Amino acid sequence: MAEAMRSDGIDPAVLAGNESNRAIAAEIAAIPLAPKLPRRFWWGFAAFFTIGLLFLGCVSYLLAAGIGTIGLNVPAAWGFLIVNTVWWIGIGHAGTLISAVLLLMRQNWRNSINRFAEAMTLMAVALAGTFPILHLGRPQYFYWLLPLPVTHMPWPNWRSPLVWDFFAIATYIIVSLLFWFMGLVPDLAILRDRAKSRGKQRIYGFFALGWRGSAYHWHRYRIAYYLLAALATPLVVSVHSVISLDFTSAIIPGYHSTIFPPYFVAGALYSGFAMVITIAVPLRHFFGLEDFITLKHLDNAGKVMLASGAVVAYGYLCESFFAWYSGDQFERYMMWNRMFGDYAWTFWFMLACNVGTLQLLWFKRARTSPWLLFALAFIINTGMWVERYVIVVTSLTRDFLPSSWQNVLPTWVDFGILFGSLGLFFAMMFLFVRLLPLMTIFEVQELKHELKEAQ
Amino acid sequence: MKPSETETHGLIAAFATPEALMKAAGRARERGFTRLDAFTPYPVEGLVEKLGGGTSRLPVYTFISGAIGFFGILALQFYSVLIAYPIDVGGRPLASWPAFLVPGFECTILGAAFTAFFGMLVGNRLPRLYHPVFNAQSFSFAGGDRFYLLIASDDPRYDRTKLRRMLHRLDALAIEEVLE
Amino acid sequence: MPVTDKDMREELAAAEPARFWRSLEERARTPAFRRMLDAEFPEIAERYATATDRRTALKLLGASLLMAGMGTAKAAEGIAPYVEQPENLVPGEPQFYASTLNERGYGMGVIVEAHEGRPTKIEGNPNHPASLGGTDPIMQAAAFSLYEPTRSRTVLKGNEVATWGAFQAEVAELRERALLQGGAGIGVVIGPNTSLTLQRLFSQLQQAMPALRFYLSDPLAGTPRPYAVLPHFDEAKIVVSLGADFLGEGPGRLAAARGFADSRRVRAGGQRTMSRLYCLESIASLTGAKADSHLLVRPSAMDETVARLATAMQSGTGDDAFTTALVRDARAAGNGLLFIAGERESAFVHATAQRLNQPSAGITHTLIAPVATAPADSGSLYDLVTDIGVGAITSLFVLDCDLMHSAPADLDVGAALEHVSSLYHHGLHVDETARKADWHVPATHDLESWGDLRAFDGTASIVQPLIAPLYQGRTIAELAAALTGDFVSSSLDLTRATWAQLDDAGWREALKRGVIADTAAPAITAPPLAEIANPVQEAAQIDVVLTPDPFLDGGTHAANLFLTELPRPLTKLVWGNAAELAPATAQTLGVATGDLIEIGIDKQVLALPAFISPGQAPDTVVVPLGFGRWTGEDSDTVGTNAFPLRRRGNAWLLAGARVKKGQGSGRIITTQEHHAMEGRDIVRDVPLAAIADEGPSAQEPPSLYPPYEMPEEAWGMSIDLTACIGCNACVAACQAENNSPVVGPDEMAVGHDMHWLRVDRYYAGDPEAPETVFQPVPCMQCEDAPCEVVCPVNATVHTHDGLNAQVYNRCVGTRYCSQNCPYKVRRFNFFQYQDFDEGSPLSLLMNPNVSVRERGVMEKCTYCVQRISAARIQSEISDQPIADGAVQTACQQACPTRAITFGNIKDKQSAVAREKTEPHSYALLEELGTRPRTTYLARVTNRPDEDKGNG
Amino acid sequence: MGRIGPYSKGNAVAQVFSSRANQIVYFVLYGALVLIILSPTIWIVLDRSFYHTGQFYALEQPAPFSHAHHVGEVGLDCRYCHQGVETTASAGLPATEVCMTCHSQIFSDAPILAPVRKSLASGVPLVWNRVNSLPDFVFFNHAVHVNNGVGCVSCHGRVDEMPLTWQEMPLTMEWCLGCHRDPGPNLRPESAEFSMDWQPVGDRKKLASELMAHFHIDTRTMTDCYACHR
Repeated sequence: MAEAMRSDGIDPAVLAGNESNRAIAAEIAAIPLAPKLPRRFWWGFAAFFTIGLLFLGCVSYLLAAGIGTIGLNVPAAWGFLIVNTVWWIGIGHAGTLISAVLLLMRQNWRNSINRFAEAMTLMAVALAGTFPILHLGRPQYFYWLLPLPVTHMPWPNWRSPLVWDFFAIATYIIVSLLFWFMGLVPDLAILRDRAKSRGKQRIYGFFALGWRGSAYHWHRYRIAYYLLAALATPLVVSVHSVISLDFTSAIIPGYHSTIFPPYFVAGALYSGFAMVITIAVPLRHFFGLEDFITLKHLDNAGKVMLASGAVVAYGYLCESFFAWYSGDQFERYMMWNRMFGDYAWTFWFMLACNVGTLQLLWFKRARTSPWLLFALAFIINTGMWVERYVIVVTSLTRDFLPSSWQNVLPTWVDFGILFGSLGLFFAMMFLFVRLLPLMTIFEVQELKHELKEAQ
Repeated sequence: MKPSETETHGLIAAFATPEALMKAAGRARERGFTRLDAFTPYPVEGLVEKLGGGTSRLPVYTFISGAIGFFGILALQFYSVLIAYPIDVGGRPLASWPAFLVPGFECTILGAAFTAFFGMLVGNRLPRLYHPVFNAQSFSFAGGDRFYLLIASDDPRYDRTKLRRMLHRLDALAIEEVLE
Repeated sequence: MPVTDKDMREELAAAEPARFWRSLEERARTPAFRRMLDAEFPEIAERYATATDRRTALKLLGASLLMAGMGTAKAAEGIAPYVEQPENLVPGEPQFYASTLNERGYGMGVIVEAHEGRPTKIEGNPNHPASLGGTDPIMQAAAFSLYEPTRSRTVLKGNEVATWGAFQAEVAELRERALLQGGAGIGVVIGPNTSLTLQRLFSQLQQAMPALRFYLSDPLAGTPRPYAVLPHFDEAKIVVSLGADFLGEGPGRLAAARGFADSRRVRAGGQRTMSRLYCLESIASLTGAKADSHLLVRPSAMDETVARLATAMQSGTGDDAFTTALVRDARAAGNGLLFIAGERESAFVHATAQRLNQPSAGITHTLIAPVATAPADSGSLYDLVTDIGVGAITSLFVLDCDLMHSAPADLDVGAALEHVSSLYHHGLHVDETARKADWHVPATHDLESWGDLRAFDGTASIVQPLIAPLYQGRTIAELAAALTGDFVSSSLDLTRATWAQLDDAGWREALKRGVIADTAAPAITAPPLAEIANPVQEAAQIDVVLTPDPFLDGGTHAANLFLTELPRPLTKLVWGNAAELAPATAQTLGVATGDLIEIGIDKQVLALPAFISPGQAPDTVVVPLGFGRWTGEDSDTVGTNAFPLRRRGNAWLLAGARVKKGQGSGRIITTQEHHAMEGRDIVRDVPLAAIADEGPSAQEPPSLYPPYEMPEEAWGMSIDLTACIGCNACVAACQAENNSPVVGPDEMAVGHDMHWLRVDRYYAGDPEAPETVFQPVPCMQCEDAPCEVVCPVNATVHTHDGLNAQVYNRCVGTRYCSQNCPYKVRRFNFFQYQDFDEGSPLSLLMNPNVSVRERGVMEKCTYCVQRISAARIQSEISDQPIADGAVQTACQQACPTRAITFGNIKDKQSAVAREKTEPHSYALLEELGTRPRTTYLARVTNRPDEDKGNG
Repeated sequence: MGRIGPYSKGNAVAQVFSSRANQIVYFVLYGALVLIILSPTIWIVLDRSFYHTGQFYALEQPAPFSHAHHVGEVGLDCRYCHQGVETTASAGLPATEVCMTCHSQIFSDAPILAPVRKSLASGVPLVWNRVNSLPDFVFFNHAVHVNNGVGCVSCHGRVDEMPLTWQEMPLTMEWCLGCHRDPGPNLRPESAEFSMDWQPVGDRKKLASELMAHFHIDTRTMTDCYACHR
């Protein structure tokens, strides 16, 4: 496989094989347009959807019976649901990074993976958005966080990080959606014109908005697309920073720390790319897309993980160091408790997953052997979830007054919602793969063209 | 039978490569055609300039609406804490502006993003589900390997037969009249 | 119904079960309540109509309720006015009446607050010697036990519902027969009771039926003595407790606590000396926790230790630090010496104490004749069983006590009761004894009955009803009267007759003041007791000693879940009892908290979960009594009943008990899991000697934020940790005042407790002889409150008088405020804890001035804002400023030692402002810059080893 | 005679929508746009509509009691029936006996008064339907308002002109706050507290400030949450 990056910054290794544009279009569009997909696809979907039903079940139970059904008490009034929020939002970040940041950096290798990465973002963020609402004591009133012209007059408290979250997450969902849909329009046009049945033509055609690839349209499209990318880039950094403010602006030892924003963003990319790999590896395998999602992609993703992971590890280091260096007895005790207290195993498990396994990524061998990478990604995502658990829960169980110290244990509802959300996520990914082109056809074609020119 | 010029939207020619299309477009411009359009499966650098377009105020609008988003939400926040309902919250000053910047930032992005996206649609007059070029037999977006040049029939120098000949010489793969 | 704002309607819909109601009439529209009424108010229905005295007014109220209940079909909110406006009852205005509560037979004077005739809150009666304005948790819980749902409601014949009339007929017939043989064959079992009316009736009964026999069932009785000691702490320089928990138990404890605390209230301005408390004890107690010097001895070693102490007092040289210091101080103190012997200590200890007290008699204490709690020659339970055995008793009246629960193991009361041909039971619950009975008559609650009781010092006071009996309850007096052949007199008549010497004016005065003037017992001089040489105790490897639970009183209040859920002052245990033992003892037994411990005597074996409780004597296992009592079909039994461990002769220290680790583990629920301060500056100590040297208290930390103007009062609180004895009265008062729910064991176990105010208890020093400190923690009402900043919907914000307000109807339940509260004083409704759909009478308990919170809402202490706004409204109306002391928080009012001061800190003359300028005043976690409005006065210690010049 | 190369073979005709599709789409899009812009306005209006606040809707009552008659024509003082209004939180409803003090003499057998007589005879209270109903988490106190210059009319309207009583004011938090922030204009001297037709004479502003001073009203604490919510 060609190693040297070319002077024009285009690396042939990102598009193996040598099909014509028509073949590319055919191959990618084949999946959504195929009359039927192999049975194992649907088995996969069914499996995940069943787990997804668990989510719906537990959520309904939670809403009916009350927030007391999940593992919370008074020192630790936040639990799994908040952990899930932070985790899912983090995962979302990879998609935006790939599609926006890499676009601005003209990293063409993004082209074949940005579509499903963005889809992943959307679904992750959509899920993440539900948890804070479910986590309310009276979810029916969540809209009181908005400034509304109603007769019960008090306004939202603009100083509250939760209000910031509300704005940040909402903005993030909307912008990602626009960005994703914009990228889809030309491809939908392709599907429209490739579709055989009238129905599909009309449906895809409707969403293609009558795209016909006029040069003038492309011109504006390009500008708008780059604008959105330019807007999404600071947004994606801001979102997880704002999430981290929930903690940093609190007074609790273990929350109140200035390192959080960068360290959360890095963590987000870390887990996000892990999730990209978790999805990409099976995809390229089952749909024979090795030509589009090449080892080069995996290699690059691995490198990004290595970098962001290193930052996260640095974050852990700083946190402990500052706890010790601050000389603040509460901070010190908190850190000591994290390492050797009742929840110590979570801390060490986190280190093992996020810092330990990370070391393998130094080796190209590891970065380019898909299924090993897949395994690493899985472990790292678990570790990242546990990291958030360590931050959110263990800090709370040991705060200022020993009299109120108390441990908290999750209930089956907590686990139901966590695993259910995973099921729902993958089920939605299956639907996405079935209904929409999982790569940006026109960009791949463009890439192809550029490569040809370059030769 | 031939359709009359009034019923036709224009003449469309398909080319195999972007280069061919560029060449054709350039030639058409030299000949003084003004009502030109081109259709490509993916953006082709410099094509729109060749056709004589290529300026957009979208960035300006985007910037403006971003600013509106920012100052709008800031105004709302100050109004709500200073005028509408001043409350002592945790002993913090009523106008805790540093806190207000966060929603400010988010709304900037939101406003700008909306304009960038919908501005693009409006500028391109999209959605437009029905369009004459779709009537062309040869016109298809499906393959990604066809590049079309359209000369609209309302072009002052529009002449079916001459055009056919010219496009022929530019080795168009297919030449066809597009009905309204 | 007129459509209100959409959200508010949702809110109402959601809040429906837990509605706060503006007046009882409104409350009465809910069908549930109506069902309750129909079931529970037949009495009122039948009696309502005549007369115009206050009591009838209450009946009228009841009637109007009953009727109001019928107007429920309407769509609109129905509001029913009275038919005849009862005099001195203004709808919406609370009424206050003086009454007396019965605690183990003694009178505790109270002032009861009632809303539209519903008693809702108990306060202490400042005129009453046993209260002096203070209360204890049991008194606070009285209103709860009034509405407690499992109370017995109807007269029962066997299991059939009968009527009072039928019972009277039965008694009349029995009486006819009995009179022929002078009442032979009739026995009457009573619990301790100081009521003079009862004594009058009983003596009448004895005259009428000389052969009739009385039996006293007092499972918690201590060592009998021919006198009672009334301590004067103001005179005592040195107080020595010989196993006496004078702060924690006994009918005079509130008075004692007040006197003791006042003798130790040191202020820069005023009093500069404080008494010193030496405590010799084997069971960790509130008194022990306040001791300046503390010696733990296992119960079996008590007598000899006391003996050694006595000799040391003579010789003037002690053999350990404790004794040496004590002897030295005793010399210095001269007549300012006060020895108090524990209720349940041996006769020897009492005799010794009395002898050592002789010099200071009349100075540090006075002796009075003990207040009679039963007819003179009452037999014991053992006599009863024997008498039944020989057939001397054929018909037995069990008045207001549960023999089956409190019977010792070597006494088969069950079998005995079987032999009785006709058994009559009278009590608040259909308990095990009632189930054996042929007849059961529900007892009235104190708040439903007329009567009289005497306080620890003999002062008599009237028990005055606040509401007509909810059910078919009768007082003991009415039963006794029936036996004497008086079937007509109401308990009011009977009581009035006892106090015939009072003219109507005097009677009204007695009702008004809550005490009957000049009824205190005169001082006596008791002959010295014979000091029986201390009996040789066979020293078991581990002593097992029983002790009454501080709240359940040997089972009397077993059905009162309010008390069951109240943290025990020292262990912080709720919902059950445990075998409490010191860490070292636990090690020797190889048990950890939660492991089962098996305590065996003869064939009897009892398994309880162990609970490691520092402060218990070495090699001692302490088991609280009062749990495991069954109180009716729909009640569940809490904890383990330890009475079956008892034997004749050893009621408390169980000789020959075997203790070993059992199999498995039991459930331990405690509200505080960590007992050390982890070296944090939480509870501050300052030695008496040092207090003068300290400058004025620490100034507020600097803040970046501009100060807010406080146009009105600036409310603040100061809590004196020296005065606080950790009795939990404030916690109970807070719960009763603010409609805080009882959440049940499962919720408590996962940390969902709902007590707004908690008393933190920390141990310091050697875990085998630890120092115990208490710290009440209400909301600190921080001026720069962390909780407010993070609430996204402005549900918790600051008011202009500096309160950290919590707006329940605005709260969406993010719980972020609780996260960000360094003191963790916020409580969250994880479930719908307030549920009235059962039609439970508890719905009558609610304080109408406090919102009842719905599921998913955060709640917290707001300095009893309802009381503040009441005062504010009065001042707005009268245009007079709110006077200092006009607003009392519930905790402050309840505190027996006046440890809590509350008021306007802007007014430099106010009590609280002065407290806050004390040198030893400090704020909790002040380094966080939250600027709490609640501050503490450091705990002033007076340890013997601190003596520098003073002492 | 356009040569259709082999390239376009097998392609479906790209035109999948009829020319009407555009109009439909535009109609829908513009409709949505308009709706989005209008929705806050709609909300604002609905939330304050009489339907929502329940104003001006006379409730059925067990006996058709007319304030218009008793206050307007007979001229009874408010306090004759609502005795608590000056001293307690709730103004209070008249006990049946109060009605009967007059109606045992006049209209003593009028059929419409049958329910009242029945109530007195049977002791069953009349159950009226609450007209001015506040949510249960709002604590309103009549005494403090009446004693500080807020007249009955200010909130209850001209009951002397209501045959059957209705709710005159919105009773929304917004409305309450309006007055709590600036009570001046709604104040009246003690003499006029219970007057139905009192009209301020002279300079309104001056009178307002005088009354504010007279009643020692400090608005700063009047917007504290616990003034109404406890």
